[in-house]
Amino acid sequence: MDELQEKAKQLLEAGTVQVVIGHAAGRGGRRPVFVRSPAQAGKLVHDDGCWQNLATYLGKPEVRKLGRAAVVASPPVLRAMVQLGAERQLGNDEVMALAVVTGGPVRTLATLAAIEGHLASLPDEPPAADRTELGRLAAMTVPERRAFWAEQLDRCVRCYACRASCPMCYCERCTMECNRPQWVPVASHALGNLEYHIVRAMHLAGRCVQCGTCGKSCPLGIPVHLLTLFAERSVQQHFGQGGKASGKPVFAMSTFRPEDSETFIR
Amino acid sequence: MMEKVTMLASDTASPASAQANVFKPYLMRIARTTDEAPGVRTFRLEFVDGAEGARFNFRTGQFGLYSAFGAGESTFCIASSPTRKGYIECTFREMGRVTSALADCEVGDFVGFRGPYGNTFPIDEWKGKSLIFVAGGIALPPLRSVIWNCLDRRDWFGDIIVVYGARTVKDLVYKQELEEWDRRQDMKLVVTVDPGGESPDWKGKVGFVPHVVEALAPPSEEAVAVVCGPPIMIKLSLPVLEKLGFVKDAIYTTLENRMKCGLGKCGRCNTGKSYVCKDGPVYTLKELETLPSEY
Amino acid sequence: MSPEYQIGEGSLEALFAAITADGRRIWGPRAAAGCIEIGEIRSAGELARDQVHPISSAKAAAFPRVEKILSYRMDGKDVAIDDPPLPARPTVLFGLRPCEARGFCALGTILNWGTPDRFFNARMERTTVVSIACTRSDEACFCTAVGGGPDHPAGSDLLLHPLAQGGYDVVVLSDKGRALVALAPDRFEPARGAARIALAKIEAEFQAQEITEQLPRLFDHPIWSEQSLRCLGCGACAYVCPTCACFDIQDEADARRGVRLRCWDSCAFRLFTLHASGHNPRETQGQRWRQRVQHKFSYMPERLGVLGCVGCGKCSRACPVDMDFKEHLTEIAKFS
Amino acid sequence: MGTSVTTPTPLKEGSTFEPKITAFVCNWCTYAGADLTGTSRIRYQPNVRVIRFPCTGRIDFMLILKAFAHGSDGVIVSGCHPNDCHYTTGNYLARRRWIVFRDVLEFTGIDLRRLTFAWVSAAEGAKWAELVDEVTDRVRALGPYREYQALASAGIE
Repeated sequence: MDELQEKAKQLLEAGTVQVVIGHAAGRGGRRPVFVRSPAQAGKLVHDDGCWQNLATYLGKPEVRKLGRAAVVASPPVLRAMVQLGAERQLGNDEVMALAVVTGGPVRTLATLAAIEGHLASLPDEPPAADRTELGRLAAMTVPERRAFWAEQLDRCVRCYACRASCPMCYCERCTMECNRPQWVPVASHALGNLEYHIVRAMHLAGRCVQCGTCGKSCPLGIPVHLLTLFAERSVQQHFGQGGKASGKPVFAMSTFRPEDSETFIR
Repeated sequence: MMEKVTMLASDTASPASAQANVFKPYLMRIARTTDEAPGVRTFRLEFVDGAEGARFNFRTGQFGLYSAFGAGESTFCIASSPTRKGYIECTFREMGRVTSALADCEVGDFVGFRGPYGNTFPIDEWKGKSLIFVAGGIALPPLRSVIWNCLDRRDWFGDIIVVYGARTVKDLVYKQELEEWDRRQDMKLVVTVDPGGESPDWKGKVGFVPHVVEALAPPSEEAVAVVCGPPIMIKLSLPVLEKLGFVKDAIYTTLENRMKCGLGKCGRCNTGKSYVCKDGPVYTLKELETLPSEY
Repeated sequence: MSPEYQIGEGSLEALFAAITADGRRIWGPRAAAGCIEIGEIRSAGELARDQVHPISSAKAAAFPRVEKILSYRMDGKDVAIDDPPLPARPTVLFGLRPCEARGFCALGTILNWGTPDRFFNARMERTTVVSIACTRSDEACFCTAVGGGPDHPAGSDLLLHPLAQGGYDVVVLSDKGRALVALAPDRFEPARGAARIALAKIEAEFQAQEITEQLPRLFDHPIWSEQSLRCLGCGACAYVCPTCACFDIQDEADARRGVRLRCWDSCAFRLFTLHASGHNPRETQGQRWRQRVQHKFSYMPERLGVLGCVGCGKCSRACPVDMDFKEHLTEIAKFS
Repeated sequence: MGTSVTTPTPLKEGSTFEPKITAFVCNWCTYAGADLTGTSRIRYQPNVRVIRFPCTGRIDFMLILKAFAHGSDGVIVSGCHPNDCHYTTGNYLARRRWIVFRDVLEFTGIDLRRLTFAWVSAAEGAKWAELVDEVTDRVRALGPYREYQALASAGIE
């Protein structure tokens, strides 16, 4: 039994938590699993194949019903938990984290405050492959990017796997479902898809935890995560690193500084 | 055995080019509007194409999809009686995108209607029986069609009793008809409002519908009960009726699941093996008990 | 069924050219950003053939994700309703797996239940389905458990069997298939009994009948909430499914004109059944997951006489949290 | 919101395309400024349709996209100068959103030359006229924004 399994088992045995949310082996890859007895703790795995942001489950009524949870948490999961806490979706000691980094030690963090402290030493940035891809897109001309996104978004069927897998998309009623007036077209045509993905990026700007789960969840492999990552990067570049890198959440889009600067307003 | 690709209707019948567009509504003109209660309106709709109107038939209990052009379609029952020809009526509460667009319409405006869809109240089978109608709030419209239908065939039935309740006096719909029914000697109307919902000059009863029905104790022999209302009212009324001796297949209700097509295709109203738009919306309590409680 | 023809690998390009010259568009599996999807292909070279399944569904050829079912014009208070013209563009679906082709049977049955669906039928009348028998399968496949198989003919107009020497044996299954052969008659040679590549072996781990029998008594069982605990409630499974036909109807309009659109929808969405009052008959994900299974394996067989699942496993492959349909169904079938 | 805006009469010899410009402005500064332009009898091009909001902070970024989808060839968003907001901070909050929104639009490949942000105070009648003239000329040169308008019907079968 490895360290993760051991720690999960202890938490369950002690009754500290009633469920450990982690990843287990699935068909070919990894899948989220809800371990509810010490005997099942051996199912837990953590490696690079575990890409779902498990913080997404913390708000689901079906999961909340299971009792207090500990989440097997990579850095983006921890960031999501802190941000959820800041947005009043999660209480300070409501859930625990079993903080993991591939190949590193497992740390038990019992409160959001402890998670903030832990995060302070970790960089808040997207995975290297996504940074490369963002760079590639940034180097394109505007018409090239238009063509790139037109082709990609044309394939979107609006299954909302991106939204459903995102820990920060927890709204009970999403903008997509606001229909008085019909704000964003429901239909997965070109306009509906473009507006949906722009709205998603804007609503996640300053809140995105840079896990990339939305893109990996897309059944068609559309790199929708690049949009949210880009919006997040824009926020960080214009308004500073803020507190997120230090583990403290920020509300970049609901605050301002008088000295915010730009060059485009006439 | 070879499975066929396009089975049933299209396979034996015509090519697609000869098939009608089942989503095409009739164009209707609003002939009359009535404000029933806060946010609740009744439309009287006439067919713009008189020939379509002359061909149109429906039976009590059926529903249709009403279009507000520019906003979409919404599902309501046909609230008028099939014995009243030349128009249909619907009553709706302003709730969402379509109903608020409809609420903005005035006399003379055009709306769409497609239907009638669904099954009906089997009033032919009720001949010789007494009828008690139990309705709550905005759920009087589906019963209004059948009540008028039965009143227009008054000699078919024994006693006709209507128990109707709403949260407050303001929320009672069809106030003019309630007065008319109240004046009639050949039926009995009991109107009630929830405790606290009465106005100073309220002359009707105060109390919840199930309690009123229980106190009224209508005879259940050779009688049929028709119940329609919010889920909680239905839930509490059914045991009362059973206690009074109504058997499960003499108690009728209508379901109001969300629908988009009305044709059994879009999948929304599917509840167990039943499609409310095709097999319903009218169910007996006996039938209802065979369905999962997904309504 | 014995093959009438065989077609050489080298003749595919000419066949594609003949199809295109006839004014038909060709849809089939093609490579796209990190996956194989169904889309328009212009040459045989673009046709992807190594995958078990493309991720997206070919149903879009006859049941598009957004389709116009009505249009109207408004001028002040006046309204005029227009029937949209029937879709006219003929399509050849090339290189589907037999299970996906079979999906059109269920799809057509749902959409034509009671009243014919002219939009689906018009597209289907103009669609020719060429499927390729499976010589490979993966862990998500379970066609043999639901009455299909790697060379099941239902729903296909032509069925191709890969030959060891390259190229295909061609089984003609319908007049539409025959008409396609007639587009390039000299490219189809009489079948000579050349050695075929062996079909994929797909063990049936359950039989659909077992599920159908189990479902009524499992309705209130905790298995639904248990299996669906990790379900995120997205529509990926429904949107890649060859038989999922649930749809939404949406109007898009400005002050002068509007269209009424039929759009794909999914029973996995919370909003699918949500009433305007806020009441939701299927409030939990467990109830919605149960609906998906019950509908396909219990309600459809009883009401429509057809199973709502062809065992392609596309839903399992598309699911971001690995809701493995075969695994879940096996669990249900073996429940006692 | 509809597309029932009428095509204006061409102003210039030989030019057939006249752009439709939608301006989202705040009530307290830019709307008053545009009013001043009129009362000062300053002439400017009539291609702009002004939509008045209480504050720039109330101008949802989606409205800008809606304007393009419904036929605008160019969009102006304008309000009070920093420190002058009637509601103290609305324009500061709006500015943050504009900064990120412009970045996101550019990243998705939308032509930013069609979107102009400005501060026009109630005293700047002349600036409003200059702004509208400049935007109208630029968008006229760019031509109709068909690329975006075409999205509204693309993908419907």
